[in-house]
Amino acid sequence: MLLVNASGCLDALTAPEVATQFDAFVTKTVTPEPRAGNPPVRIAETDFGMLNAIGLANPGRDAFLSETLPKLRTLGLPLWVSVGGFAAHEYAETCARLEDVTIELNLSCPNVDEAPESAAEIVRACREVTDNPLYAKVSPHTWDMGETVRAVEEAGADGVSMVNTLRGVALDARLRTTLARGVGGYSGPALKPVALASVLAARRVTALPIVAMGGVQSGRDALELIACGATHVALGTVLFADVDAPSRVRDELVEEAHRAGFERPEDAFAVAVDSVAKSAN
Amino acid sequence: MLLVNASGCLDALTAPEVATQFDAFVTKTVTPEPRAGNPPVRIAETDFGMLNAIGLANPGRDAFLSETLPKLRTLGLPLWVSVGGFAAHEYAETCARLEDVTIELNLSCPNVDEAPESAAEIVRACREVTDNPLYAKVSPHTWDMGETVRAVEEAGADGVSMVNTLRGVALDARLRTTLARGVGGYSGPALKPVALASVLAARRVTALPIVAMGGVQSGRDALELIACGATHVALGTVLFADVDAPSRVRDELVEEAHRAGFERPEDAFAVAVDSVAKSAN
Amino acid sequence: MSRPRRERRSVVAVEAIGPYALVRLDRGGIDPGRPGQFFMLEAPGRVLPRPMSLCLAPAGELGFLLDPVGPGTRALAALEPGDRIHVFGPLGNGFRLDVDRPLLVGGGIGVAPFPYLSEALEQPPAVLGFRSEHHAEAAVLVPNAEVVIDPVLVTEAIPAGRDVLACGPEPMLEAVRALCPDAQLAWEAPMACGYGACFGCVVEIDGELKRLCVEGPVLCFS
Amino acid sequence: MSRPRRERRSVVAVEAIGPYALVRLDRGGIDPGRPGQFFMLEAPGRVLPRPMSLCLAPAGELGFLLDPVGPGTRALAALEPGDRIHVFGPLGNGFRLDVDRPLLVGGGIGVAPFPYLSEALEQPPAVLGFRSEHHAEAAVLVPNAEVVIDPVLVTEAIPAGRDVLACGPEPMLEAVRALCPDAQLAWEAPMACGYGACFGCVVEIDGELKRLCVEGPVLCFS
Ligand SMILES: Cc1cc2nc3c(=O)[nH]c(=O)nc-3n(C[C@H](O)[C@H](O)[C@H](O)COP(=O)(O)OP(=O)(O)OC[C@H]3O[C@@H](n4cnc5c(N)ncnc54)[C@H](O)[C@@H]3O)c2cc1C
Ligand SMILES: Cc1cc2nc3c(=O)[nH]c(=O)nc-3n(C[C@H](O)[C@H](O)[C@H](O)COP(=O)(O)OP(=O)(O)OC[C@H]3O[C@@H](n4cnc5c(N)ncnc54)[C@H](O)[C@@H]3O)c2cc1C
Ligand SMILES: Cc1cc2nc3c(=O)[nH]c(=O)nc-3n(C[C@H](O)[C@H](O)[C@H](O)COP(=O)(O)O)c2cc1C
Ligand SMILES: Cc1cc2nc3c(=O)[nH]c(=O)nc-3n(C[C@H](O)[C@H](O)[C@H](O)COP(=O)(O)O)c2cc1C
Ligand code: FES
Ligand code: FES
Repeated sequence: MLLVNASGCLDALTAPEVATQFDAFVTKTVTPEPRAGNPPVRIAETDFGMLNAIGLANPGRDAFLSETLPKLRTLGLPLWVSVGGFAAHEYAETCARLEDVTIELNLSCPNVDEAPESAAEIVRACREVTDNPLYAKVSPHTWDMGETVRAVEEAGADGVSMVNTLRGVALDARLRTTLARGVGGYSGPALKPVALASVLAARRVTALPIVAMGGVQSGRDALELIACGATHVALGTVLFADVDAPSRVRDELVEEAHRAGFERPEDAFAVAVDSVAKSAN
Repeated sequence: MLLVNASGCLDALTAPEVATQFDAFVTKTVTPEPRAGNPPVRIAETDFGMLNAIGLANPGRDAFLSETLPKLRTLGLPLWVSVGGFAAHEYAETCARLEDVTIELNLSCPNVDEAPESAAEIVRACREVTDNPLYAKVSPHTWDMGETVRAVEEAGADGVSMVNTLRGVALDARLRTTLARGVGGYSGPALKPVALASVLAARRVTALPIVAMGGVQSGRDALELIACGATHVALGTVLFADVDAPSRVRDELVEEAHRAGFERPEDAFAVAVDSVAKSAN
Repeated sequence: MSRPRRERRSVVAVEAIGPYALVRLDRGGIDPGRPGQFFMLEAPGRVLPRPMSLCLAPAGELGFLLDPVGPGTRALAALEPGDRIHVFGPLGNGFRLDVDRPLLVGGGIGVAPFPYLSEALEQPPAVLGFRSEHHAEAAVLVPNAEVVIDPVLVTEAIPAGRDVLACGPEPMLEAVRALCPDAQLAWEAPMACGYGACFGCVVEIDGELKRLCVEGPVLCFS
Repeated sequence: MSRPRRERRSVVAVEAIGPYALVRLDRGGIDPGRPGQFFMLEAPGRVLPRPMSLCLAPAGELGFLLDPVGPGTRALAALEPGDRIHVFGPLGNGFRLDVDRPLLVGGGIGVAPFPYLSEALEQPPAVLGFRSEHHAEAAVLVPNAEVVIDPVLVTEAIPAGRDVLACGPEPMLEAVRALCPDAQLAWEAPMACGYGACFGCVVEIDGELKRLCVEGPVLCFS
């Protein structure tokens, strides 16, 4: 079980003492060209979560490879690079230039207008050009998560990351959208039941590793994701409120596993999937 | 602006004094055959919402038409009949037998396993057999809400109902799914930002009436949906906690409109849509 | 039958009785209903209210005995005098009181409706089972009670020829039902609304899934 | 520079000052940092913490002056002595103190960092603008302050030849910047993390969108 950060929720170069609490560092999504991102206001709190419309702000592939990546290597952590783009060949071009990293394909950013090609097409194009471990990060905005996961597996993904944010809106006192862009990605505690359902649906159709995320605040939340079939767990929004979250969640995970009757957190792997299989008729 | 109940969240025959606070009564989804629904446990609370896996329990089309509908007529309220099925022709057969009601096609129940045909196919089949007002109720589990709404409009829908529940899971102390069925529909306060985003996305592509729902607890919540482009508002989960919610929300709606600087709630129609159009660049 | 009302009522007192909490609310315009009926209590900070049987109905008050087992019941047990919560009821069907030789049979927090029921039936005998001496402290609320502690079962202490009115955990109710087929049994099920709106609380009754909040919670199968 | 720490600290007192609340926490192992730096305060019941400038740093304490404008600041203003919240800081870049003829210029809740800044600069003169006499009560916290009330603007009261250190609403900062191009200005932006993790707080600096929590909040454009 690896504990990692969720893409876009930590800058390891600005906060190395937070990053090194994790088992691996996941970068913010890198696109072919540099992107300034969306104009502010980019974030808004809601009652049970938050919205972000950062808009994939990043230095672009070239600067990432020549400047950011070498600096990240000095942290001594395994690196996961989140790769984005607007066409399958764009994703593939970045993947072809990455070595010694795990790749997470961001197939599901809610904060850019262009619709990417289908998840499977992108995975297939990337698989052709890289032997690095390849994770497909999917959105909960799909009618049939099982089908989505089967498609990316068939296309050659080595694992699945789930879930990205839902689309959300918040309004200010005068009923204007708080975010300049209007719509943003909805993350945090409110997302947890959706993340659990997504992982459970994925685990029913695949044996691939799953990096699970969505609203994890505590060790109990992480354990629930494992019980639904997560192999690894990622922390996003909670990092904004608690820089000690990785260590805390790791400690709580052990306690909570005991409380639920398991010796180690890993022993709870997929037990919720089996509980449905047994009770449904 | 009509205030109605969300389908499946009120039984007007058991609680007429709640139903008559609304401007119209929306029935629980009616399917061709009688359905017992899913085995219990069917509901679970989560921290910011609830899950249900009722499973479209209903007496079936024949008993609904011969027994339930005549009793509902005696309430003196306009009636909306929620129609479900597992194939376009099933929906259409029910629609063909309905008169003097508004029809809401439930295209998005998360609690049955069979995948219905595409939303547009179902709407088209129903449009061919009825002149009654036809609303298409859609799921937030779609990558492109604008496209979904355009498709049902083109197929002949007179309006859109949104949103149905998200898929969610909750686990008990021993990490088994609380619901016997495992996955349920996630409703209540946590859903509000998703509902706002869905309505806003829909209003950008259509001028059709929209019945909006998802996490409405207060007049302010209802006003926010109107500001995102809702024509009508529906109350679901809040009815379980507050049988006086319809009257309360109606009163609060007027106050909140004033507070936000509008004379009447209707004056706030779609103002959030315009605020994005202005600030985005 | 008295119509259910929803009012915001004040907490008069919260008392510990063994591991349980007795929450006393001022009654306002709410009717206490008949023994075995229940109320939906707002649980501060939670989305849904919680079903609770009426335990005691002293003048001007409504008393609820609750077992803090989860977030909702813990929020209720943490109420303080002066706090206000919404109360909705009375709901459902209570016990029939036209019985000749009543015997109350209860287990654990299942004794909750008995103090009010005992009063209505003029203090009939009762057999109450508890997990521990600590839990058994709740027996002080029920007059004429014989107490048994695990591993002794209430079914071992039920005399023949009585009209049994029972409330407790499902295995206990099933055992009582096997022994006394015409007992009145008060069941539980997770409830969202308590008034027939959600179809969440169904249980199998006569081979069909029916709403416990409408048909019950007290059922008699014979 | 002192490293930020995150600790759970106790509320010592909450005092009303005009419409504002002065929240005093016991300091624990947290360094007060330099004037103009800020802390992320846990706002009970909210998902994200709230950025607050340090206002006062008496021995063993950290004092924050806050304007209850929304759910987070209202939750903070409602704290009671003995309550505990997480505090993370000091964060960002404060004011440079190597100035010859300092003048503090502030508006409304923008005076929050001035008591601590004034102490560090040995009580320089200050010009403070407020919306009303009630709001102006906060001026008692800043020594040597000249107070102006709307419709009079602070820019009308800034003498020439001073090194301006300013904090206040954006229109005020823009006006001060036009008048004194090399003023040090403390800006605000909605923040999720406060330590460079979210890229939410960007503002345009030298034509680029940069993180205010990392590059600021005090910026000097000249
Ligand atoms: C008609 C009726 C009357 C009741 N009267 C009382 C009473 O007088 N005093 C009292 O303490 N409790 C009573 N209950 C049970 C009480 O409503 C539940 O314990 C409570 O809703 C649990 O909420 P929670 O958030 O504390 O725990 P949850 O987290 O919801 O549940 C904690 C544990 O209790 C189980 N549980 C939850 N709800 C129910 C339920 N309705 N029935 C059975 N198991 C459940 C869960 O599976 C879990 O194991 C009654 C229930 C019903 C239906
Ligand atoms: C570095 C820094 C230091 C600060 N120091 C203080 C301080 O010492 N005392 C104090 O009272 N406030 C200070 N603020 C502002 C304070 O953080 C916000 O008022 C607070 O986060 C609002 O939270 P809320 O939930 O109460 O209101 P919200 O509902 O979040 O917002 C209420 C209103 O305030 C606006 N708003 C929200 N956040 C900000 C922000 N960061 N900047 C400008 N407008 C905002 C919203 O648009 C809305 O109009 C500071 C902000 C920053 C960035
Ligand atoms: C501020 C912010 C920025 C994000 N940026 C990215 C990103 O660049 N790439 C990506 O794949 N996901 C991004 N995400 C989504 C997260 O990786 C994660 O999937 C989501 O936030 C759910 O987890 P959480 O509830 O723990 O935050 C971002 C989320 C937030 C809150
Ligand atoms: C218990 C329950 C039963 C529901 N049954 C139906 C149904 O039969 N048909 C339907 O279209 N939607 C059904 N829904 C979805 C609601 O109509 C509504 O779309 C959803 O709950 C979101 O609104 P809310 O957050 O206000 O509850 C049901 C929801 C709940 C909670
Ligand atoms: S609890 Fe909702 S129908 Fe019984
Ligand atoms: S507040 Fe998160 S980067 Fe500045």
